[in-house]
Amino acid sequence: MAAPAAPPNILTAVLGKAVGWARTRSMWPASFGLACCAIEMMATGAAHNDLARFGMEVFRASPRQADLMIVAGRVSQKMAPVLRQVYDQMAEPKWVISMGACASTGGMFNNYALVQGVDQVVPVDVYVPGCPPGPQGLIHGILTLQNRISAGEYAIR
Amino acid sequence: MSKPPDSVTGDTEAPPTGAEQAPPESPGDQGRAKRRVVHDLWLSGTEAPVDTGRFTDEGAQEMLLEEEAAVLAGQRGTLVVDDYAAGVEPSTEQTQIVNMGPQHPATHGVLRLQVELDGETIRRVKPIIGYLHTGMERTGEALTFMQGPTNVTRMDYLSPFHNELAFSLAVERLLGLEIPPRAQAIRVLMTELNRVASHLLWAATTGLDLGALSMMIYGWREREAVLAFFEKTTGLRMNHNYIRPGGVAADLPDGWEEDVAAIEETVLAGLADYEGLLMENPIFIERTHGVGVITPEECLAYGVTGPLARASGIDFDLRKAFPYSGIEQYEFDVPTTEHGDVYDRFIVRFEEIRQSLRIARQVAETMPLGDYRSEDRKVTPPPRARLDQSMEALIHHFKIFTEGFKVPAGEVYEAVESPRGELGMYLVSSGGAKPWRLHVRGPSFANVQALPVMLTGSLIADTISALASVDPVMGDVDR
Amino acid sequence: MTTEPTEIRSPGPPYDDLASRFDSAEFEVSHGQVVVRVPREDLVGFVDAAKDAGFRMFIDLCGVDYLDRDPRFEVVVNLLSLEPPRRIRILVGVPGDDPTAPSITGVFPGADFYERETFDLFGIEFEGHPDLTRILLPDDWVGFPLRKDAPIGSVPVQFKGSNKVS
Amino acid sequence: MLSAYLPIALMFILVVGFAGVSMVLSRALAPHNPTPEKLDPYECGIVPLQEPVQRFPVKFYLVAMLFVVFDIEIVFLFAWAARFSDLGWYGIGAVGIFTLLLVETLVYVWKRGALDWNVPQRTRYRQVVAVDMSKEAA
Repeated sequence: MAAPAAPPNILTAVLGKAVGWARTRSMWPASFGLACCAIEMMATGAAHNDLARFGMEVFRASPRQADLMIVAGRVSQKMAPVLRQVYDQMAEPKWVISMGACASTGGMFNNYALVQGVDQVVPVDVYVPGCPPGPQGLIHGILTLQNRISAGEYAIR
Repeated sequence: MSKPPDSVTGDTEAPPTGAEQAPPESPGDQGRAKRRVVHDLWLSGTEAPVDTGRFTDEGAQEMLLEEEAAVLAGQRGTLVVDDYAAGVEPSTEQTQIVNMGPQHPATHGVLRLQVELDGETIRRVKPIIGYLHTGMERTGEALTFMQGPTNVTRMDYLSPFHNELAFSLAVERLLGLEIPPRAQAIRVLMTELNRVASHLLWAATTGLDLGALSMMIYGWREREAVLAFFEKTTGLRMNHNYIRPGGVAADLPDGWEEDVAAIEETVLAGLADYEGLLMENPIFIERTHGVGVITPEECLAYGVTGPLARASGIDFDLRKAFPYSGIEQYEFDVPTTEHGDVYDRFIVRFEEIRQSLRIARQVAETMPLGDYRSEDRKVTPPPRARLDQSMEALIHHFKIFTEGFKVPAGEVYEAVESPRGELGMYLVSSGGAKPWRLHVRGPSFANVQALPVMLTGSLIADTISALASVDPVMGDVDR
Repeated sequence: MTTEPTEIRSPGPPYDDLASRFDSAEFEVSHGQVVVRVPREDLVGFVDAAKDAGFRMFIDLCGVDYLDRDPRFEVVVNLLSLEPPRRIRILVGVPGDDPTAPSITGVFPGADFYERETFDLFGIEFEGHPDLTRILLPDDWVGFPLRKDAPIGSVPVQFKGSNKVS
Repeated sequence: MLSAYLPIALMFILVVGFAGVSMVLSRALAPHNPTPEKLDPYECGIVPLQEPVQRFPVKFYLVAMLFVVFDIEIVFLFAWAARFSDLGWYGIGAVGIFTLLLVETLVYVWKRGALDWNVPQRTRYRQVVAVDMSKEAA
């Protein structure tokens, strides 16, 4: 992981805030649409309730150019290593939103096939509840993440 | 080609896949050990607990450089000999095997296509699926019949109503339950509007794949109108759990006729825009004519149904052949075209949107009055108000929601025409409150299997449009 | 619209013709649908005859585990004839100790994925299948999850008394 | 005479300056953490097992060369376009001969078939159209 941030001091406080602010203004999500939540993620990206207001309307397919991974849908045992590989190939600073009940806790499918909670594979920053969470729910999750980043909580990434 | 699984561990020894075989412990063994362990949580910001990234190799399921003739024919899609299968002559160039893998913008979900490329042209294709396998058929056996629709509706997440309808029809046929006409009409209305919403999403994402970005914005704009009506009626935009064995969960909200009329007006206006935008556009025509062709014989052999089969000239629609839920009283026609390429699939699906809207209008005009679920209180819970008046209603309510209603033993196969083809439910009941076996025949499962037929010999750009025109929904494929 | 050759060879509806040619097949009607129970050896022959008799579209093939019934497993094949629209469901008993069945990919190439899925989830091997490997589960998976004696594999949930899921 | 070159020099400094500053700033501020997974080629999430093939079919190099030929042609046209009005007919004559030569190479290349990516799949469609797709052909 990135080197731990220096303790906040008067000299870099403003720079830290500026960096935190800059990082949230245009976070490009890596399109990791898996199941039903992916449909709601696309609906959030489309015209009606628009992600372009936060500078996030372009879903980068390749992890190299993505800052935020929205795990939208149920993660099966076969998909977990792929998810981990894509997460590893993303450049720091990177964040993860676990969208929906299936991604956060395995949801209603407590059986052999699903990874019960994607936080066993990647570190999750914001969990969005719902099955599937509506576009408003996802946008609320994104805003929560942005506020915490610009407040400097995740600056160490 | 792959050695049969040895009887004790049932583990198929992965044949050498071009990479040097790891000494005694193949990645598969480590993978199994690592996967079954429930790892502790990885708190954000801390050191990574374990390295699971290395085990994406699927051993025997992957494509090999040299394959036997039978497997090669399957991957080249030349199994069905009909009069216009163009033979793909083996090239002398050095080819490479590339992954259009699980995380890919154009595979409409987590479908992994292994393609052997000769420059830009595709020599053979092997679809690898299972990346969204949720064990739903196993979960179906653990839930009662009452809870079944919640599990089933998450399979084909673009047409949840069709899943629920197929499940409910199968259970009702086993029960021999009569459904009041109003419930049947509501079911037809909801499934046809669901077909419109699913085709709109398909048009949006396929347009996006072909480069028509505005198509994505338009498609979703109309779809939101339909989803608003679904949310108003069922309470949810998706995964509604609205069509249940015995009828529907709630009656239509008042003023629903105006909503359906408004939907029809916006969607028809939108449809005129799409056809103006796409159908005469020379670039679009060049990108879709003669791409992803599948012939009627291949549709029959591979079990490809729905708009794909109708675009190849097979005039077959389950709503006409095996009418269900009272759909035979509405007239609509079944669009078919001849050439079976991507352009024809656009024609067929746009026409199907018009026909579904036509059915919705007829349902709105002739909606019968009466109860929206069957009177048999063994299956459908009594109205809430009755609970504190009659002891019997309380007992029925209690029994239905605790152990669920019992379905007589037997097996039945019930199919509905989903936007992607024939969605069938094979339900075996052992007389208990939970299904003994629930097999779902997903239309996309057969359509994805026919991909080698459509993609072999075409360019990569054609693959994107052909794959988008098949409209595979991975929840339907992997279940 | 796929019309067949004009003269339909079987006099009566295709079922009687099939019944006459395969005396080992027992026909029954369950819930208004024609179901045929065929011994394992005649499966490929019967499917071929059904294809000639008009059931030209392959629809579905799946496995069922009846656990304590004598032929423990069952392979269910679903065929469809387009014109006149008719279905037929073929049931094949497969004993538990020798879970193998003949593969019908020779007659219908569409059965390839379905047979791999049935092998993957039930462990029923199909002889003659070109590439019988797992399809839905990771390749190094041990065990066949849809068998009745396989655990559902659920993770115990934190709150008390919740892990009664079998 | 020297002052004529001042705007170009200023422009050059600005360009190099902007590029340099953005390179240095991103190098200094952004976290730099090359893990082995990041250095692997990205294959849609699959861990690559074998090295990707380096040799590409000759068609790709052919297209590259054709591009270079016609691109240089445009570069030469720039010089003529800058002084278009002064050169008058003499200029048009010279450029005309030059362009005619290149059009001749374009026709030659087109006839030899270097431009079409012979796609067998499309022949299948022509057969479909040629065969009278009436009902009994299905």
